[in-house]
Formats: sequence, C-alpha cells, structure tokens
Amino acid sequence: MDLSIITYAVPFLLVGAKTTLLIALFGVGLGLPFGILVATARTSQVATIRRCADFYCAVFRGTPMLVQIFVIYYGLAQIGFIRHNAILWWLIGDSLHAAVLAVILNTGAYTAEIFRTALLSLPRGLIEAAEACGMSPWVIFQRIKFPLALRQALPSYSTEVAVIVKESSLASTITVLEITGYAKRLMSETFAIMEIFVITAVFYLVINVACLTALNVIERRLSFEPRYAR
Amino acid sequence: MEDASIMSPVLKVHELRKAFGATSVLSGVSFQMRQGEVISLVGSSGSGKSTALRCINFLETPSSGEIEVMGDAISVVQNERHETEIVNAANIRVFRRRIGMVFQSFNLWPHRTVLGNVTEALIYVLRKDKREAEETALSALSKVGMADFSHRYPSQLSGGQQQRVAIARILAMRPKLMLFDEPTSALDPELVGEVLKVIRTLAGEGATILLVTHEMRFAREVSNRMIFLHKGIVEQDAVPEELFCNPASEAVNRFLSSVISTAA
Amino acid sequence: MEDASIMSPVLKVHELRKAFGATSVLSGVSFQMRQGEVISLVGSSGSGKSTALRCINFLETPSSGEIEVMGDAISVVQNERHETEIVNAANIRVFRRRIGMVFQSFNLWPHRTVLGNVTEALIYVLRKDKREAEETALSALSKVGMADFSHRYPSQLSGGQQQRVAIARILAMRPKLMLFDEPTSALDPELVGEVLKVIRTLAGEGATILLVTHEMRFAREVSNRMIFLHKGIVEQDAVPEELFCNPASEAVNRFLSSVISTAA
Amino acid sequence: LVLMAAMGFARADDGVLRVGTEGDAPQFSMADANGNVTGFDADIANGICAELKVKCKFVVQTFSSLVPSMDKDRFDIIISGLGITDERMKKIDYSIPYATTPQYFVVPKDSPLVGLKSLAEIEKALAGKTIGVVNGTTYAKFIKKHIPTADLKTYDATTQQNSDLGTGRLDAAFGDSPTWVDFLGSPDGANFARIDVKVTGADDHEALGYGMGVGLRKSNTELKAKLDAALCEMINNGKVKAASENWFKDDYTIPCKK
Amino acid sequence: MLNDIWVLMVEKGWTLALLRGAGVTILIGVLGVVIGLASAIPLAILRWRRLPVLSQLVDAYSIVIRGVPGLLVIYLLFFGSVDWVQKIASAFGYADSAENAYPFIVGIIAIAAISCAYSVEVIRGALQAVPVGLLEAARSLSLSPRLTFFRVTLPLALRLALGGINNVWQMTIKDTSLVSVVGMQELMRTAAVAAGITRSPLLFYCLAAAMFFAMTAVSQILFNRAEKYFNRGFSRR
Ligand SMILES: Nc1ncnc2c1ncn2[C@@H]1O[C@H](COP(=O)(O)OP(=O)(O)OP(=O)(O)O)[C@@H](O)[C@H]1O
Ligand SMILES: Nc1ncnc2c1ncn2[C@@H]1O[C@H](COP(=O)(O)OP(=O)(O)OP(=O)(O)O)[C@@H](O)[C@H]1O
Ligand SMILES: [Mg+2]
Ligand SMILES: [Mg+2]
Repeated sequence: MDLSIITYAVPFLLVGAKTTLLIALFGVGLGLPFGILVATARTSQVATIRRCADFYCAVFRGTPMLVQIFVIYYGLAQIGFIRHNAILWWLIGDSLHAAVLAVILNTGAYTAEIFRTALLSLPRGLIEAAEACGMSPWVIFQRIKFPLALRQALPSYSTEVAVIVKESSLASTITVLEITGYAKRLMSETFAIMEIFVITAVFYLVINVACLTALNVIERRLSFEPRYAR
Repeated sequence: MEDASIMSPVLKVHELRKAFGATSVLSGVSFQMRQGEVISLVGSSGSGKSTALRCINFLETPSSGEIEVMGDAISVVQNERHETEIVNAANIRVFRRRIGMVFQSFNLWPHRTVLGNVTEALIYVLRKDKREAEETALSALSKVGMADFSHRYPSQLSGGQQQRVAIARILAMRPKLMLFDEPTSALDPELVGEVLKVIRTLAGEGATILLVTHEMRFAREVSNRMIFLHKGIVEQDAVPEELFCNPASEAVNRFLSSVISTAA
Repeated sequence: MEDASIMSPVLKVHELRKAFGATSVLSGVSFQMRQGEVISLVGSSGSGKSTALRCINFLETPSSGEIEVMGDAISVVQNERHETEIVNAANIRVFRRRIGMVFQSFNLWPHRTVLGNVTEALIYVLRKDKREAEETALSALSKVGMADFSHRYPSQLSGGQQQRVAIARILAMRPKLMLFDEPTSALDPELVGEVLKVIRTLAGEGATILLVTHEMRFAREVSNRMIFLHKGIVEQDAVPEELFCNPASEAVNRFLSSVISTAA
Repeated sequence: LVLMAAMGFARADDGVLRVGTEGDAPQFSMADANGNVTGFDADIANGICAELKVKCKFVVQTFSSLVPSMDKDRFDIIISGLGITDERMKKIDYSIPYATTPQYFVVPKDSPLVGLKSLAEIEKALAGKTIGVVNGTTYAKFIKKHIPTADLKTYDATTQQNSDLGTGRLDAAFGDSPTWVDFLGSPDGANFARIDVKVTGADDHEALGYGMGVGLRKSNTELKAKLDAALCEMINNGKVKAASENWFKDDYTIPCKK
Repeated sequence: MLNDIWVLMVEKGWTLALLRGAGVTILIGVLGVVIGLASAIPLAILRWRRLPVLSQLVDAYSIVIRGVPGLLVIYLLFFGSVDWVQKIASAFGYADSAENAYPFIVGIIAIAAISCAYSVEVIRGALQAVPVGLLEAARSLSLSPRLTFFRVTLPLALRLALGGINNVWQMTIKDTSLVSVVGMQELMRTAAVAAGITRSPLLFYCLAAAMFFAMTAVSQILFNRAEKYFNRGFSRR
C-alpha cells in the first residue's frame, strides 16, 4: 500500500470522523429513547396507537435507509410548505440535520423491535409484583420493565449501535462530509480506491470497537448473578 | 369518614366469578372482612384460592362480581355483547395502594438486591426518601430475620430466604389490607412461628389480613375466621373451632380428616 | 454384581463441602443411604439442604468431597493451585441417569404441555416410543391426580398442580435414587397424604429417596431416618423417634420445640 | 435467467475487449434496462474496438469498483469519462486525452453574479457561498483551491445537485458544460443561468486535469500504444467529433499530438 | 406524466429490469440469511459456553464484521480472492464458469458472513436469557447436552431471539445492495442506474423502496406466525 496516501487521507478522515461521531451520538441519544417509546406503543393496549407504531416500524424497517434519507432530504424539500416553514426547514434544510433525523427515524424502528421482544419476554410475575405494590405504570416501566428489558436487549442493541455508526455513512449521499463523504472525495481525486477504503474501514472499525466494548462492559456491569437460579 | 371506615368492612367480595376460557374457577364467591381481622382461605389444590386473591387486586380481571375495598368499589359486569366491562376501573390503582400481596412464587425482582426489592415501592409509591426507606426496609427485613442478607441478589438466596424477603417487601409498605398466598410454604417450623407472631402483631396494629395456606395448624392459630373454598364456591365460612369441630360438608370433612391422618 | 449393589450403599456422601465465594454453606457433610431407604433432610431455612441435593447430582459443583452412587464415585479436590478439580467427571452423566430430582421451584418447561414435560425424558433418555411414553406419563400423572390436565401449559396451572407435575416428571422416569426438594410445599393436606403414599410405594418397590421437607409430621411419617442439617454440618442423623425424643443438641431441640409450639 | 443476467462477464479471449463503465452517467454512459450501453463513452469504446478489430464487451459497475476490478483483470480498460490528472496517474495509466469539456458555474437567473466576466471575479463573489459539485470528478479540489472559504457540497449524482439548486440550498454549482446544457434546457432549469466564464483544464491542470482519457492497468505499454493509435485515428477522422456533437451538441475533441 | 411513466416502465423495459433485480436481491438475501443463521447458531453456542480461545475468536470475528462497513467485507472477500480462484479455475479448465459464477458466490458468502456476525450476537443474547433452572431440570433428567440444547434451550432462546433475527433479516435484505460492487445488478443498483440515466430518481427509488417493502411485508407475516408459535404456553389466558 502507498504510504503517502495514508498521510494524505487521514487528516481529512479525522475531520469526517467528528461528524460521524456527532451523527451517531444523536442517533443513540435520541434514537434510543424514541425507539423505546415506539416499543411501548407497540405493546400498548390501545389498538390505534399500536397500529400506528407497527406501521411506522414496518415502513422504516422495510425500506432501505438510502431511500429514507433521499426522501427526507430531496423529496420533502420539493414541498413548498416545508421550505417556507422555519422550523421544518431547519430540520431538513440543512443536510446534517436531515441526516440526523433520518438516522433517528431509522434506528428508532429497529430499536423498537428489539425492545418490543424484550418487553414481551419479561416474566409476568415480576410485573404483577410491581402492579400489586401500587406502582404507577410509569414507575413500573422505569424501575422494573425497562431495567429487565434492557439487560435482555443489550446484545442486540449493541449491534444496532454499530449499525447506526455505519449507516451514518449514508449521510454522505446528501452532501454531509463525514468519514465516507471525505473518502468519496479522496477516491475520485486519487483513484486509490482500495487504500482509502481500507483506511476508512479502519476508522469505522475503531469507532465501533470502542462502542461495542463499552456496551460489553455495560452489559457485564448490569448482569446480576445468573447462577444458582432454581 | 374515619369512623365510618372502621365500622364498614375493609374488604367486601360479592359474587366473584372467574372463568379461564371454558373452565370456571370461581363461581360466585362472597365474603366480608372487618378491620383487624385475619382470615385464612383454605381448600384443596386448584380450588381457586390464588385466583381469588389475584382477582381482589385485579391482577386477574374477574368475569363478574363486585369488590369493595374501604368503601370504594369496582364491579365487573358482562354487557349485552358478552364483553367484560369494568365499572370504576380507575379505582384499581387506589385498590393496589391499599392492598399488599405476597405471591405464591415470590416474584422477587432479579435485578435488585434484597434491600432494593424492599425499598423500591417505599421510594416510588410511598415517596419516602432513600435513607428513610432503607431504615424501614431493614426493620421489616429484620422482622423476618433477613437483615443480614440485604445486599444479596434474589438468585443467591435459598427458597425460604426468598419467601421471607417477599414478606418483608409487603410488611414495609404497611398496607391496610394484606393478601398472603401461602406465606409459609418454604419456611421451617421455627420461621413459621415467627411469621405467626408477625401476623398477630400486624392484626393487633389494625391491619386486615387474608391469607391462603395449606398448614391447617397455622391457619387455626392465626385466624379469626376460616373460609373453605371448594370447586369455586365458599363451602364454609366460620371460626376455626367451628370448622374443625363441625365441618359443614363432606368435602370439608374429608379435607380436614386427611390433615389429622397425616399428622398421626 | 446385582447382589453387591444391594449390599453396598446406593448413595454415599463423604465430607461434602461447598462455599459460594467467601460464604461456606456445607462444611463437611457425610452420610450413606441403603436401597429402599427414605431419608428426610431437615433443618432451618438457609442451612444448605437444597445445596446438598444439588451437589449430589452435580448441578452445583462441590468445593470438595466425594459422592458415590451405586458404586461409581466422583470426587472433588482442590489441587495445588487452589483450583477445583473433578475426578471422574465422566460419571456425572451416569449419576444423572440414576438420580431423579424434583426442584423446590418446579422448573417446568414453559413451552411444553404437561404431557410434554413428562414424556420428554422418557422419549429422549429412556428411548421409549411416543405411545409408550405417553402411557407411562399418564399413569405417573394420575398417581398425583393430574391426568386431566395433560394438555395444559404450566402457566395455566395452580402452584400445587405445577408441583405435582414436577413430581410426576420424575416418577415416570423410575430412577434408582430420587431427590425431592420440598415436594409438598404447595400441596394441601389431602395431597400431602397422597404423596406420602406414593413415596412409600416407591420405597417398597426398591427406590431410594432423599427428601428435604419442613413438615416434620410428614418427615416423621415417611422416613426411615432423618438428618438434621445445621450451619452446614450434620447435627444429628437418627431414626425419627430418636430425633424427636432425644435431640442431640440445643439447635435440634429448639427447632423441634417450635414445631410443637406451632402445632399447639 | 436471473443468474445469467446477474453476471455479464465474458472471457478476455483475443478478439474481445472488455470495457468497464459506470452506466448511470447521462449522455456519457447510459445502460438501458437490458444492460446495453449507449452514450459518448460507448461511442468512443465502439470506435476503438472497430479500429482494433475486436469486439467490445461492456461491463457495467459502480464507479468505486471500476479501478479495483480492472486491477484484478475483470476487464481491460475503463471508459467512463475519466479525467486525466497527475494524482490519478499514480494508480492507473491513461491513453492520450481525446476530449475535454469546459466547466461553468451555474447560479439563479436573477442573481447579480450572472454578469461576472472572469474567473477571478467569480472567485471573489462566491467566497463564503455554498457551492455544489458532483463526486467522481476533481471539481471539489478545484473549488477548494480557488475559493477556499466556500461551503463545498459534493453530490453523488447531477440530478441531486440540481435538485438542491432548485430548493435554494445551493448558491451556485460547478460542473461541465454538457450537464448544464441538459439542465438549463429542462423545465427545472428555467430559473437558472450559467455564468459565461469558460473554465478549462488550462486554468489549472493540477486540479482539473488534461481532459478525458481511457484508463488502463499500469505498465500495459503494448495496449496503451494500440489505444493511443486508435484514438488518434478517431480524432483525426472526425469520429470523436461526431460522437461529441451527437451527445453534447458541441465539439469537445482534443487534437491528437503524437 | 402518466404517459412518461408508461414509456419508462414498459417500453424501455425498466419494470422487467427492476423485477430481475428484485429476484437477485431475494435470492442472495434468502440464501445469505439462511446460511448466516445456520452458521451463527454453532458460533453463538461457542460464545455462550465461553469456550476459551474459540469464544474469543468468534467474538473478534463478530466485532470486526459488525464494525467495518459491509462494502469492505465484500471488497476484500472479492478482490482479495479473485486472483487465485481464477488461477485455480483456469488450471482445471473452468476459467469461464469461474469468472461468471464467482461474483455471485462471493456475494452470497459475504452477505452470509455479515448476517452471521449479527445473528451470533442476537442468538447469544437469547441463549443467556434462558432461565438456568429450566436447563438444570433437563440436566437432572439426564437429557444429553445435545438434547437439552435442541429440546429446551433452543426453543426457548429462539422465542427470545425472534425479534432480533427479524431485524437481521430486514437489514440483510437491504444489505444485498452491496453486491453491486462485484458487478451484480440487484434491485438497488438497477434503480440507481435507472434513476441516473432517466433523471427520475424519486420514481425509481420509491419503486425500489416499495419492492423492498413488499418483500419485508411478506416476511413479516411469516415472522408473526413464528412469534405466535414460539409464544404458545407463555401468556396467561
Ligand atoms: N449463589 C449463591 N451465592 C451466595 N450464597 C448462596 C448462593 N446460593 C445459596 N446461597 C446461600 O447458601 C445457603 C444455603 O442455601 P440452600 O438453598 O441450600 O438452603 P436451604 O437449606 O435449601 O434453605 P430453604 O429451606 O430456605 O430452601 C443460604 O444461606 C443461601 O443464602
Ligand atoms: N391461565 C389459566 N388457564 C386455565 N386454567 C387456569 C389458568 N390459571 C389457573 N387455572 C386453573 O384454575 C384453577 C385454580 O387455580 P388457582 O391457582 O387459583 O388454585 P389454588 O387454589 O391457588 O391452588 P394451589 O393451592 O395449588 O396453589 C386451577 O385448576 C388451574 O388449573
Ligand atoms: Mg395457589
Ligand atoms: Mg431449599
């Protein structure tokens, strides 16, 4: 491999990495609560809420993220009303904002599915015990359901975090200069496709290994003595 | 108000019915409890005792019937379209705040320590601050001899220890009405004696207690009245002496005689 | 061979020790069982009874000690580097084929029906064909009065019903040695009497039974010998009459006296 | 059937020249629903094949896999409007340049910028503005170098860049002449105009290169010689001019200097 | 407008092209997930059992594959191996068929490797969540480890893993678009080409999205069925 390529590309990619991290941070920070909200909506007793949430998940899990990001950035921008509404235009007018929005909406749907199964698999008795104490639904959720579901969901969710980091690369298709954005530019400048690809992948790998290891540590921290269950 | 609540029954169960699909489990159970009363619900396995307790705080929705706790009532009716309809469903939360329940299978939260299991509801339902909650919890735990285990997780406890934590979880809450589902099933005789004392103290302090038990001697000792449930209906509702000396039916008689023969 | 196995003890537990981290639970337990014997393991809650049973079929690995089942032995030693080393670990499978165990918390498989829970091991361990397995299962279920529930899932059963299925699951396997962890904790007196009968029949047919129980009357009735466990050691190992009339220590005395006072 | 469609490769026997191309670049390289390629690049390729008396076999692939695929001998040459730059020549070899398209800036019609007269003026006027270019080109480098304060946006496709022009996200866009002829002639382009300052490779060879060439593996001198000869012949006999005028309505041929 | 679409979709044959792309997508997606899942189960068991060395290897594999963009996985697999595969094939005289079939095979292998890495984590998480007591019951009945696994652990774990597997499938079917880098014309690539040269990106991307949606909608029905099946016996009432 040509070493000069590395010294040339890395400074650019480092700048891009900041943006990638920013998108991922928002994706996790807002996507997780949002996904959990949707998951609870999907287990709701009210049929309308449940159906709406189901539909949202079906759409965002069923279509490619690329299309979602295109529709949000290019598609919605065609609508005059949105262009002239300051708040909406703030949301999608700026490519970074649109990318963050798309990532949140996309990961929200996947996160919801992960937490839905986790919530459904909780032993009834534990929730009944909380209900019998007179806890409000919110407290039951916050103190019993969520902590237990989180432990069950963490392995899958850590995967989702890695996916968020990687999917954030689609932001480059709407002109956001994150890692992949810079990589594309460098590739067309130098034609050192393979080299830049590998360097880029190393960037993603480093970020993801950091995330996955952190989540692994959290998972181990949260796991209570599982042995000697009778 | 206060006076009225003392006079009126703490718990009134009226024509409680429950069916799971086609199998009818409770077919019209009615009884009342006054403040400070301890009632044992006895009957053979599968006779619907746990189901009755679970219906009282609406963990299980009855098929029909009315339940009144300290003056507030919830009734369940079947409407024209054969759907179950709960009248005054908003009271369910009120009920559960007044009622504490110990489960047959303990249902301790595996992700919380013993102390956490007990303080949880104190902090989040009774809104005590953390220190106060821990003090209350430790005193409840020491009543059942579990104060030394407060930092263990449930999975590190023996069966009897788990059961005692489940009891302490409710003791700490000091609810007006307590439902115990076989609170001594995993306890050794020494501890059964302890629980007996605790229940007597609680009753003396004005709590009302409904318990399910298979230990007839314990039931006889602890309760003011005993209710014998058989095939979903109340076969006998009497003071213990009466039940033992004067069984109302063949079923009661057979049940009690087997107690005596086992003990022989 | 056959003769020898009748003469030699079915189960020999020698200097069994078990510690969870720093807390020592069993500190040198030794006893023997001959074929057809029924022994009750009694003691206060947390004294290590369940742990002892679980060590015998190696669900829990002892810290040290030797266990011999029908002539085959497994011993656990601490080697120089303070690691636990199992000598003859291959025998664990052999042990488990000979030993059946009923758990304190039943552990029925939630995804299988009652019948499925019982036939599973018959089909896959004893290699019976499906029809035969179902017949055996149904006859075991009817011994505990659960034949009518064979198509229910465990979550649709009452506590006592679950316990009876757990018992039937083992009965159907007809193991040489059976370990029962509080087999009557959720059962009403009538059913306790039934289980008593079943255990007697099994013992009469040559099975060897080790059971943990809190019901002293039941223990007295059912067992040839009683072992009193206290703080991880065997405090007394005697025939029931002896234990009750002549307690070996203060601990045994206190334990038994509370039985009597509760019964008062 | 699906399988067959999925892998349109043939062996590099003598008599077949395998040409890698992008397939989704309007006017240059357009693959239709059946995988047949038309456009300027296709004409050049077919012309070369005719000169060399071989059959052209097109392989349509994404831009980013073209170079590695050629390295691994999946095809022999790339004809996909590749601009020749010094930077790129480190990775692949080029034939002689056969055409070059001038570049223009495009801005909203009512913008005062429309009347600017020189590159220097444009550079001053667009400082700090948002400018779009398309990936796969070297224009980004050009803008970075000449208008360093500009907020540069890179697009994967011209249509996307034009869409952002339409919604006002871009103050200006920089691209080659054929694209603009196409866009300004369409209804969407009605509100835009190009600044009449022709930017060519001559303005900055380092950033904008030396025109389009055929890409081939490094040190394949024999093939390079053949290609150069063929291209030169096509330039001289007007085939390139014909193709250019056919697709771009203008003649972008670079004279062949041996 | 409608006329334009008619010309594009029918006369220019893009409908057929999209359907052909969808066929490739489904074929690679299904094969990839099935192979990935099948190989993920044993790997997840290694992880779950914490077998020394092997477990760490699996962990490393799954972290690396999940950590790098899928595109690179395919790139490296394909461009890293195509040389010697070509040589071997030529040596045996199958050069042509190797050149034709190889991208397809690599595509499936890469997709399987990716979906496998994801599935490993999902299944391991589910295995860990199966209550120990239920396994002890099986062990004490001397069901062999293999039987315990297949009769008790796996059914219970699959119930817990179902949502995650569903997610992996939905992700994988869309990841198939990566195989376009080795020259396969799957759905997304076909749509991109069409979008580029017909200048109707919105139409073609939305069409592709609709096709993906149709595929996942069908699979969702199957997953709902499976969920019902695995949940039998769990709900009270
Ligand atoms: N995983 C563990 N970690 C630490 N301590 C444990 C663990 N499991 C059990 N113990 C402790 O070991 C002791 C013996 O437990 P065991 O379950 O054998 O008691 P037991 O005699 O069966 O009691 P019970 O009659 O209440 O069932 C208890 O004090 C318990 O707290
Ligand atoms: N979800 C269910 N579906 C069908 N039948 C059920 C369900 N839950 C409970 N039952 C049946 O209802 C009857 C009463 O159950 P319940 O748990 O109230 O019995 P119980 O009196 O508490 O018995 P035990 O003393 O054994 O705990 C039992 O026969 C049981 O099989
Ligand atoms: Mg019950
Ligand atoms: Mg025990």
